[in-house]
Parts: sequence; C-alpha cells; structure tokens
Amino acid sequence: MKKPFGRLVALAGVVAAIVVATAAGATAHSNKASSIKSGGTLNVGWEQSFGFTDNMDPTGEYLGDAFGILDNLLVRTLVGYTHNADGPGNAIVADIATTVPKPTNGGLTYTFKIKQGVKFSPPVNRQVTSADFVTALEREANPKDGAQYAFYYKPIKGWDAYAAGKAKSISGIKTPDASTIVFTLTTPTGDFLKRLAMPAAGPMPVEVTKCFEGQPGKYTADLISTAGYMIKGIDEVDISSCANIKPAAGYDGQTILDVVRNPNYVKSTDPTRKNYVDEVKFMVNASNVDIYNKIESGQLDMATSSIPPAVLKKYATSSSKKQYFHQNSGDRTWYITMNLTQAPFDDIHVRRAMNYIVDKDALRQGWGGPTVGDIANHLVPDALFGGQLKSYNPYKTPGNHGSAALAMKAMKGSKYSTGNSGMCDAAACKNVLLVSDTRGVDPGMVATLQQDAKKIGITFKVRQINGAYPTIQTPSKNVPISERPGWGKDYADALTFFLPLFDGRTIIANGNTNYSLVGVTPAQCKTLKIGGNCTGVPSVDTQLDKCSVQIDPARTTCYENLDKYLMTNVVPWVPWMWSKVTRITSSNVTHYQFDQFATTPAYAMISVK
Amino acid sequence: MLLYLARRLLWTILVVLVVMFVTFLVFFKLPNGDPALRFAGKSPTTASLAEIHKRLHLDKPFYVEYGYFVKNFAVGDDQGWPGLGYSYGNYVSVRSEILERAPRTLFLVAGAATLWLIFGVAIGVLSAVKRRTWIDRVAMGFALFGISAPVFWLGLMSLFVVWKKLGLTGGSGYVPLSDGIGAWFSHMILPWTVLALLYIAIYARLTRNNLLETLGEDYIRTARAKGLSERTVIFKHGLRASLSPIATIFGLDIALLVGGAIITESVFNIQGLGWLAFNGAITQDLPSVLGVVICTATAVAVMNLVVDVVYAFLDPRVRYA
Amino acid sequence: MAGVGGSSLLEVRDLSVRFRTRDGVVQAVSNLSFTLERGETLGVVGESGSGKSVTSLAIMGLLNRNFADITGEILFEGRDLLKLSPAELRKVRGKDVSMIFQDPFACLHPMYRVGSQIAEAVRAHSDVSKSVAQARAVELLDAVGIPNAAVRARDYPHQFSGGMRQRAMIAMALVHNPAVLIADEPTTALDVTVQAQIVELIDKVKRDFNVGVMLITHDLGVVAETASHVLVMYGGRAMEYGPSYEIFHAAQHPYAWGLLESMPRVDRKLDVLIPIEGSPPSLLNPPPGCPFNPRCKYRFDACDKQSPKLVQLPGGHLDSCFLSTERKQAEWRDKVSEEISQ
Amino acid sequence: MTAAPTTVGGVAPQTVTRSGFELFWLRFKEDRAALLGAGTIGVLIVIAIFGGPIASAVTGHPNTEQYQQIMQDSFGLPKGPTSAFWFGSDGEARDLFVRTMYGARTSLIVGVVASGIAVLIGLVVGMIAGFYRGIVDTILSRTGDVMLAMPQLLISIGIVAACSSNKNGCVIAGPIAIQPGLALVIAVIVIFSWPYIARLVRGFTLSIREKEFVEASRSLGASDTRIIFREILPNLSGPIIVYTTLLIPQSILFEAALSYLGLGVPPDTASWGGLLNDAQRYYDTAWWLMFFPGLFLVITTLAFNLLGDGLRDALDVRAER
Repeated sequence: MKKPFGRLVALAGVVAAIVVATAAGATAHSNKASSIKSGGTLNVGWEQSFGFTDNMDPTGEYLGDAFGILDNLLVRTLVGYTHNADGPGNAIVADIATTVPKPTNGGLTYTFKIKQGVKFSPPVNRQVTSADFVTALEREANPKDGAQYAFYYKPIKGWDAYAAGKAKSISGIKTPDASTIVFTLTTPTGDFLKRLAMPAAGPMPVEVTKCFEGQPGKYTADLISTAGYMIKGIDEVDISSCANIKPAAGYDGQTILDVVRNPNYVKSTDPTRKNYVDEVKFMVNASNVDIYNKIESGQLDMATSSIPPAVLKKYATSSSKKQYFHQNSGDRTWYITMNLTQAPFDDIHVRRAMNYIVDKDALRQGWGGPTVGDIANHLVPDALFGGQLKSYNPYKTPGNHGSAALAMKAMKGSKYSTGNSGMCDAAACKNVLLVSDTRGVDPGMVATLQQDAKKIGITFKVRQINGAYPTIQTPSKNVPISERPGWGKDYADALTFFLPLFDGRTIIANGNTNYSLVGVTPAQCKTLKIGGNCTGVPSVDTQLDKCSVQIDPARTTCYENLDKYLMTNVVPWVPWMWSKVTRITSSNVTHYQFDQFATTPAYAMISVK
Repeated sequence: MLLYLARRLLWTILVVLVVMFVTFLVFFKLPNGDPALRFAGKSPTTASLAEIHKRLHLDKPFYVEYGYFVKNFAVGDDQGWPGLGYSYGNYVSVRSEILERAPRTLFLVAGAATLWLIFGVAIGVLSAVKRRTWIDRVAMGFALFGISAPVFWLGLMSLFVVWKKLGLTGGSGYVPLSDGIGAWFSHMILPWTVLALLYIAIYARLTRNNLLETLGEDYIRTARAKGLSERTVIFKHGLRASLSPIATIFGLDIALLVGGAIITESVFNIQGLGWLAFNGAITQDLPSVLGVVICTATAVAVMNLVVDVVYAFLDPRVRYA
Repeated sequence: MAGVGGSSLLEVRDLSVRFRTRDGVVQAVSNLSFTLERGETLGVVGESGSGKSVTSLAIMGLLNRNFADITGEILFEGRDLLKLSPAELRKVRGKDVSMIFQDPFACLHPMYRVGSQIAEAVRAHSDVSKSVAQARAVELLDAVGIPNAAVRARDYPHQFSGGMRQRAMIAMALVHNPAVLIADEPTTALDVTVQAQIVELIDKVKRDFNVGVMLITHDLGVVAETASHVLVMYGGRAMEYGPSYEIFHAAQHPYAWGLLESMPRVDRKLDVLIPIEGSPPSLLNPPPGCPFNPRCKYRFDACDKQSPKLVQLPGGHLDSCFLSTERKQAEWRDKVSEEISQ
Repeated sequence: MTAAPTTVGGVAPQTVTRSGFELFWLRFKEDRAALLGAGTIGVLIVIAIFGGPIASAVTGHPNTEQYQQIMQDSFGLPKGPTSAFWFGSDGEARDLFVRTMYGARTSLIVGVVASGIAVLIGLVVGMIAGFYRGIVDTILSRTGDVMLAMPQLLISIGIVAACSSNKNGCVIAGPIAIQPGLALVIAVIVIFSWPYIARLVRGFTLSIREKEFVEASRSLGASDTRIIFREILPNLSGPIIVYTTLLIPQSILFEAALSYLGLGVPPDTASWGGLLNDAQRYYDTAWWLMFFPGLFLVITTLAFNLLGDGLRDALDVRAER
C-alpha cells in the first residue's frame, strides 16, 4: 500500500469512527486480494440512455449513476473519496490537492496546493493548474452552461455577482500561482469540502470548454479526463480550433460510453483509484430482464438497472449465486409526501395518523421484500447520522404493519374527526386526490395505501401519471398526497436532504422539491397560486440556517434534532423505506467494490478475469 | 400526370405539416410538466428554469416554436438537413437518435412485412381456392384469431413459451447484426412473427375476399373457357388483378409501422423509432416525438407515391389514363 | 350432317342443373334436351334467368361441380362431357368447344394485352412458341376485321372499343378451329350499329369454319336472321324447340307468343309492342306446375298441378303446354300472328 | 342482366318475397360461428354485470384487497393458482380471478360506449357528408387523409398524459371536462374511430341516395329530413349494426393497449390491459398473470369479430368503394 494512502486512511478514521457502525444491515463484500488482477474489459449494462439530467456533462450532471462514472474514471477533484463502501467511502481525502486543508479565518477561507504530475488526458496533454478549477467553477456559475447544483457554491464570495453577469470573475476564488487556489466564503459552510468533491468542481481545460459555452451537455463527448481513463477516441479529436472539434468515438450519448486507459495518468499522484481494468464499456439496453440474462451468461458484468424480482430472488437465495450478489446502503429515503396546505393533511393529527396507519412492511413487500431495503422510521437515512437515530421510531407499530388503534388515537382532536371516533369522517377525507406514478411498483403501493387509509376513513381519488414528479413538483397543482417520492443524498451530509426538501424559501412554481410545502407563507401561496390552507404552516427555516454553518460533530447532532422535530412537530411525510443498492455481477468479476459517495459500483476498484 | 403528381406532392406536404402541427399542439407544454425540469437538476431555481426556457424556446408561444421547428426542418440546423433539433431528454441531436434507432425498426418492419406478405397472400389464396372446405375454415379461423389477439399478449406469451420455457430463440432485446447474424436472427424471429401475425390475418382475409371477387369476374370465365389450367387461371389471371388493392395497403401499413410499432418494440425491447417516440411522449420530449412523427408521416407520403407508381405498373388502365 | 360415328356434333339429353346456395336449392335448368350439328345455328331464346347461360356454361364445363348438381348427358361427338375428368374437359374447352360472352368489356383481362390473351389461348392447346402464337393471334384479329391488327394486338382491352373487343373475343374463340361455338348474348352490350356487324361476323365464321353455333340471345330478330333451329326456354325448361321456320310461323307455346309479341321489329310501330306481364319466376324452390303458369294468359287448372312434358308436334317441333293443339292453333292464327304481322 | 350467374353459380333470387329480417334470420341462424360469438357475448355481458361481485362473494376476496402474506413470497413475487385463488395472484397480491371478472366490466363498457359514441358521431357526419356533399364532404375526406397519417397511439398517449396531470381533467369548455380514467380513454378512442365510421356511412349514403326509391321519394316532393329519416337511415341500419359490432373489439383492444402501456384506466380499476401491464414485469415467472386476462381479452374480441362477420354475411353488407 502506498504511503499517502495510509496517511489518508488514518485521517479518514475520525469520520469513519462515527460512521462505521452504520454498516450493519449492509453486507460489505469481503475482498479477496489474491483474485485481483489488472487488465480486461468491464462491461456494464445501462437501462437508460446517458441523458440522465445533463448528458453527463460534469457541470450539469446530477445523478448518482453518472457521478459514479465521472468520479471513478474521468474526473479528479481537489478533494475526493476513497471509492469504498459505507463510512470510509463518505470520508473526504485529498486527490489533486496535496492535503485536505483546514479552514482558516473562522471557517471562511480554504487554501489548496495542487500536486505536480496531474495532467489532462490527450489531446490537451498538460499539467492541471489552479486556473483550470476556476474555469470549471465559472462554468458552473454561468447559468447558460446548464449547471444543476450551482446553489452549493453560493457561499463563495462574488458567486452571485458573477452568475448575474455583474462581475468578470468570481472574487472569492483566487489563484496566486499555478499550483495554489484560495476560496473565500461569505458564511461558514460545514460541508464545503464535500461540495468541492462533486464532479462539477473538477478541473477543465479552458481551451476545450470555451468551445462549449452555452451548449450544456455537449462537452461530454469531448470531456477531457484527469483520472485513470478517458473516452475512447478522444486522443484523435482535433482541438486546434473549435470548429474542428468532433465528438470522440467512444461516446454517443445513446448507446455506448467506452472508456480506455488515459496515457497521461500518473498513478503515483492518485492515492485512491486502483484502475484495475483496461477498458470499461457502458452499454444501453432498456430491458432489465435482458440485461440480467446477459450478466448470468457473462456477456455483461454488472448493471445499473433495477433488478427484476425473480432475478433478485434467485441471487439472494441461491448459495452458488450469492457471491455475485452485493448490497450496500443506498443513502436514500422513500416516502409518502403529504401537502401541508391541502385538506385533510393540513391537520397534523391526520398526518400523524397516516404515519401510524400505513403498513410499511406491505409497501416494501411490493418492492421485493426485506432484501430491497430497511423500514424507514424517520427522514434521513440512519447511515448519514452514523446510526445515532437507529432506535428512534416515533410511530412504531407491530411488525411495521401499521396500527388502526394507534392511528385512531392520533386522529383524536382532529378537526376532520367528529367526537372521539378517531375516524377521519369529514367530507374533506373522501376522494382525496392521490397522484400516482405508472412505475411497476406503484399500483401495488396505491392499493396498500387505499386499503390502509380506509381504516381511518380516508379514501383516495387516484390519478396515475406516467412520470408523476413534474405534477408533484408544481405547487399550484395542489397535490394532497403522493406515493412517488424518494430522495437520495448528493454527498454524505444531511443538508442535502433538509435544504432542498424543507426550506420554505426555496419553494418555486415549477420543479419545486419541497413537495410538502414546509414553511410556505400566505404570500408565497398567493404568488405561486397555491389554493389551500396556507396560514400557520410550520416552518423550519431558522433551524436549517443554524445547522448548515456547523461543523461536525455538532453539525450531525443539529440535523438529528431537526429530523426529530420534523417527524413529531411537522410530520410532512410517511417515510417508509431506506433502500439498499443491490448489484449483481457476472462470474467474470473477481473483485467488487462499492462507492458510497456515488452509491454506485466503484468502477475504478473492480477487477475482472 | 405531372400536374397530378405535383398536386399529390403538395397535398402530402400539407398533410405532413398538419400532422406535425397536431402533434405539436398535443405535446407542447404538456400540462404534466415543464421539459426544462430535465435540465434543471434535483433542486431547480427559478432563474435556472428561466435560462433553460430561453434555450429551448419554451418561453415563446407555441406557434412561434412551431415556426422555429418548421424552419429548422426546412433549412437545417447545425446538425445539417433536415434539422430536427435536440432531444429535451438528453440534449442529443434528434437526427442522430433517429439514425441510431432507424435500422432496428427497419429490420423489424422489413422482416415482418416479408413474412406477412408471403403468408398472408398464401393463406388467402389457399382459402379462396379451397373455399368452403375445412382448409378454408381453419385458415379463416386462424385469421380471425390473428385480428383478435393483441400483440402485447402474443408477445409476452411467445417470449414465455418459446424463449423462456423452450429456449428456441433469443430473448427480448435487440442484437445488432454486427454481433453475428445468428444472434440477430434469433432475437428478431419472435418479434417478426408476432408483429406479422396480425397482418397475416388481415392480408389473408383481404386476399381471400379480393380473389373470390376477382374469380367471379367475367374475364376469369374467359380464361377458363380458353382451356387454361386452373393454376394459370388463379395465379396469372386471378391473383394479378387482386394484388392492386393489397399493394395499396401494404405500402401504407409499412409506412405507418415506421413509427408505429410501439407495442411490439416495447414488448420485445427493440428500442427502435416507435420506442423512441413512446419514450419521448411519456417524458415530454417533444423534439424526439416530432422527429419520429415526421419520419412516419414522410414514410406515409412517400409510400403513397410509391403505391401510385406500383399501381400504374400493375394496372395498365391507370398507366394509360 | 352426322358427326363421327353417326352421332350428332353436340347432343344434350335431359340436362338438369341445380345450385345449392345458402338460401336453398336453385333449379336452374330442368330436363333440357337438344342437338346441334356442324354448320347450323341453334338460337336459344328466353328472358334473363331462363337458364340459357347456365346451359351454355354446363356445356363448357364451367360450372363448379362443388356447388352445382348436373345430371343428364352432354354428348360432344358422342363423348359425354359430363363424365370427363377436369383435365380431359380442359382439353375440349377452348379447342373443340369455345365460347364468346355477353359483355366484351368485362370478358377480357384488363391487365394483359389483347394479342397476348389470344396467344395464350393458342398455347393452351398447342405446344408452339410465343412468337408463333402471337402471329396466330394477329392473323385471327385480322380475320375478324381488326384493322392494323399487328399493332392493335399490343393494345390493352381498355384501348379497344366494344365492338373491337367482341371481335377479339371471337378471334380468341376461333384459334383452334372449334367444332362448336357458343355465343352467349354476343351483341347485348354493344351499340346497335355494331350489333349487326357482330351477328354478320358470327354467321360468316359459321360458314367459313363450318362450326355449329349455339347463339344465346333474347333478341328474336337475330335468331330469325341466322338460326336454323330455335330453343325457347323459360324457368330453366324448354318451352318450345324446333326448326326456325316452324317457331316463327307456327309457334305453339303461349310464352313463345309472348316473346314474339314483345319483339321490336323495324316494320312495327313501337306503341303496339306488348310486354309480357309479370316477371320471371324465382328458381329458388320453384312451385310445381308449368313455370310460366303465373304469367300465362291461358292458364287453367292443370297448369299449377304438374309440369307439362315436351311433346313432338307435327312439323317437327316440340312444345310443352297443356293447351290442346286445336286451341293453340286457333289462338295463333286468330290473334298472335295477326298482332305480330301488323 | 348485370349479375350474370358465374362459374360458382350463385343465381340471385329474382324476387324477394321474404322480409329483410326473415332473410337475415334464416341465414344468421345457420351460421354456427356467429351464433357462438353471440352466445359468448351474452355470457360476457352477464360476467360484466354480475361476474365481479359473484367472484368476490364466492372466493371471499374483495376486488382491491391485497393478500401479500398468502399470495406473495418474501421477494414480493406473486404466487400461482391455488384452490382458494383460482387464477393465482396479480402483481399487487390481489385475487387475479376476481380482478379478471371485474375487468370484463371495464372492457365491455369501454368497447360499447366508445363504439356507440363514435358511431353516433360518424353517422351524423357521414350522412351529412354523403347526402349534402359539398364542404362537409371535402372536410371529411381531408380529415380522413390526415387521420391516416397520424400516429394514433402516440397522440393518444399525449392526450392521456396531458389530461391525467390536471386535477379537473381535460377542460373542454367551462364546466365540461373529461376526467382521467375510463371517460378519457373512451374519449380518445372516439376521437380516432369516428372518422372511420363517418367514411363508411358516407359511402353507403352516397350509394343509397342514388337509388330509385330515393329518387321516387324526391320526385314526390319529400323533404330532405324525410328522405334522411325515412329512406336513408333505415337502409343504413345493416351497415351500422355490422360496423358497430366490428368496432367494439377494436375499441376494447385500444383500451387494453393504452392500459398495457400504463396510460389507461386508474390502477385500482381492474382492466385486462392493466393486468397485462402488470404481467409484463413478471412474464418470465408468473405465466398465469398474462395467461388469464389475455385469454379473456382474446375470447371477447374473437366473439365480437365472429358476430360481426356473421352479421355482415347475413345482412349482406359490403363496403362501398
């Protein structure tokens, strides 16, 4: 093991100590070092096109599956991850930077030194300098370039001014020399390093990216790599002028992404990536049945697709196949969202009763049973809290099957419940609009919900939409309840749940992610045309602000308390499952490793026969 | 004749434009969602949405965007002619998506069309010649089943039985020819058969009816009176005259399948043009939908012209008119 | 004029044709008998649906035996055509017995050239090359009076006029010098001016080729001009059968009278043209009795009990009617012949 | 003598003494296939009305009740037929037998109502076009051209998707709105099937209005309304009956296709297409899930097609060209 790696593991140990207990439930695969060898091709089946959210352009791309590819194979960042499972996989280590810096100036200044020998892949072929990080972040700040998570960098001084076109550069990013970069923030940000570890912050050569200004999603086909691999054929792209740049042969955005070894990659500069295989091919195939047949026959080695229940069962139960079955924490919560402005869910009694009545086990059963995940008892996956809230279960019911008695007890006192009946018997409880999706599992979930809610007097009018999110994300549609939502972390910090999901100030007319409208004000209701009961909707905005500036361990505690507060005093959801990431590999795969940051296979750490 | 062709062509273009317009009307800004959300990430902001709206012209009234679309189609865009724009789904050029998907659909349709033309006409002829015998009854019973059984059911059942249980063919999914003609064929044979079945049924019924009608014509009696063999009478005299209407619907059927084999493509996971359009339709990816719709409408138009020519070839009355 | 071995050229004996249809049995022809010799013309007259065409199709072997019950005998030069296998019958059809049809517009295949359709007929019975057959087609087209035949042979039927098409049909029927030519209403669909030419052509063909012509028509005028014998049919039965002169000058059957009365003649004013009242009978499950009985002015009790037999009359012709010979002669003399000759 | 008896020898009866209905019935009662179809439809109607509740009562399993403990394994896979669950379980652990019985209701309602409305519209438009010709006729035939080139399934998907996302459905005018679910599916089917009926009706109307009895009526000074209602409409009844019967299975299949693609009736409403959509997820394991609903679907469409064919023969309806 190389020296820098050992040092970094020691450093990561601090974080790991907190997180390591979370591994319970997730079956970390034991690595047999002897079976690892270099070379070969890893063939990965891909259920959708590579469109994702922005055609895999690091500036815009915002999906875990894409993060896994970029982070493992193509894009190095100042600080990054170890491409491991569980707690260690969420710990920040130095990558292009020489060390992980400690913030100075009261948590407002971060200074990085860049390693020598980190070069861009062909056809750029030069040392990465501090200016290349500025290029990337300016691209992220420029609204024309399709950034999707620019808000994470807002704390950088001068960011907004640059984004609005009022400044020629971002004043909070300084490059005193080619190997030094200094960030100045306007407010302490406890997870700033994790934000810099996201692919958008990886260096970009301005000589290439300038050709893609205002053309988000097009840079991918000519993405200049800094990591162990590069897109096949990128070395043959002529970058002498923008007009000459043609897409590299290895990526067409629709059927294949083919990466091969990057000749400019210097292994000694990279403490984390092993880069065992010579080539990785990601091939699109819309049929997961087909994909898993190919994995069984060895034509494919693994896949990102959802696993058909029959396949899941086969691999989970067969002793000979179990070695190809890998499960890890998905850091993702699945929940039923309730709209705080819509009757009858504008009454907390009803929302609490819903938490008691829903048969979470039945919902999970429809998804494939205990194998697919753990029952969720609160909002943020336990793993992100280091297991501190493991025993916290405010709406406990026997066997997680829901309880009519407890639900009716919770219902008492509701304005929709007459007397002490415990039933939601007002007119508002009947034919409540439930917006459902057409995913295969959703009809079963809806059936369960209808069956459960009826026990406390609530009936639904079901609207099934192919792709329910856009409707749920439009507050003016006044969707009272939906079974569709799930939310995964962007990086290992509870902020990536609380900020987008519960901040009342971020509610917008389209694409709103605070489906429950926590913290919505009557004024917002008016401008956003929300037709519901908008007075006295509980808000957690101040708690959010308080937590986000903290650093660990106080930060985690702060978010734990916020989770509890939301579960008991706001009750926006019925959380029901924390899903696991299950991957099935072919017999060609001799070593499998999970990347907890991206919650995908750690492609750089996998070896094949 | 030239004037007629020119009028036909003009009318065809008009039809394509109207079809495009209706598609546009139905799919533009589906109340269900803002396509810009695809590009705005998990936590979009009003500003980023506005920016994307501008980029996709979504801030303009729909007729303005329709204008853009027609203009790009007519004069081409940065991808060349015809300009079909970029997918809202992944910002890939629709033209390249279509070129990528087209071979799958063309193989599917070509194979199925060959099957149904051969078997449909053969069964129809057999049925007509053996009219009111058990052969006729069996053939027409089969045809009735063919038009009654939905493709998705036959597809699923055949996959289960032929592939899963008997292991006779490849499973679902498309295997390109480059992976070997055997693998390609083994994956195509079920979709071909299932897609063809409906059309075999339709063509068998049509051929039977046409042939029976033709065999009742006076010139068939003349042919028999000449002392020609029954084979010559049926195949040379009878079938020749029955084929014209079949040629008409054959052309049109093929054309409509260019973007219309949605169910077959989704049951067998072929992911051709139909699938592309379907996927576009449910994800509000207007440019992809329009791209395929244009392909289909154009195919219909072209096929109509081809049918006219074939008609003239088959029927001298048209040729000399 | 006896044929080979003393038998007639064509002798039909007791022919009955029944069709089994979805709605019941149709008795199209009942107990029909007649003979035809070379060089003579048999005129078969009767209204639509009287069984004329069915009879001719039965002779040609063009009725589908799966749906048609045919009994009796059709003797061609002594051979019973009804007993031949389909292959043997095919060798007779178009070679020894040929036929031209009523509607020349529908009888030629619209998608093949006229010449090649005739050439096809040539090659159906003789093993000659295409060019020889084509030459024969041109030769015959020329013989039936198509001008510029070599060029016109390359035309499609729709480029021919009606008369030319009928000429082409006649040419097609003559390619193998047949012994019997059946002409099923050959002039009905044609212009009046052309009709005469076609009738003349058929007559010429009869003489030149020495064929027996069976001329089916409802135009008594044509029959009067060319026929040596006349067969009057009604409801699938022979009403009267005999030498032409006999029928026209001493018709015995009320139906024949009706026909003669309704016949337009150049020398007669149109306003005295007398149509036969009523319409022809349904052949579907026909009632017992004389088929003409419902329309007959002279019917009496016996007529609806059973069908009258065909009886040999003096003067060599046959007739089927229950009326007494005296009554018939009286009616003919006093009324009918007078009306006709007015 | 136009319909000369031909080689096959159907001598048309010269005088029709029987009434039209008598003749129809004479023919129809001999057509065993059509009688079988009619009988099956009778049974299906009974199933549609009583089948669901009876199945529920007999098995003791309500329509929407889930039996995850009994009918799913620990991986959520449905279990096959047992003595208590005759058809096994659907994907959501409900009794497939009960669901299939209730599904008959959905299919028949959609089939009959959609076809009925389409025929009504098609009848009115077709008659106006055929009787008055002129602008309506032109518009109708042009619409037909466009409809033919229109990707029907795709547009249907667009319409369903657009209307489903709105709380109040698709607002047509003021308070008139089509609610997602059954009503929307029916509306979509109607949109695409009425032009077909209208074209047929137009053709028949055109030929009837040229008939002698219409001429006679007109010469006697009958008004247009009288001619339409007294002369044309009664003569259209044959074709209407036949094509309505043949349109019903098409509508049923269309609903099933939409439901199969996940765009049909709401998931809690049992529908054969919806069950087959479910089956798609388990087609390699749960054969019963595709077999039973598909079988009922095929039997239903087959029955209507048999009946339609029989009616066409018995009523002697031929499409006018």
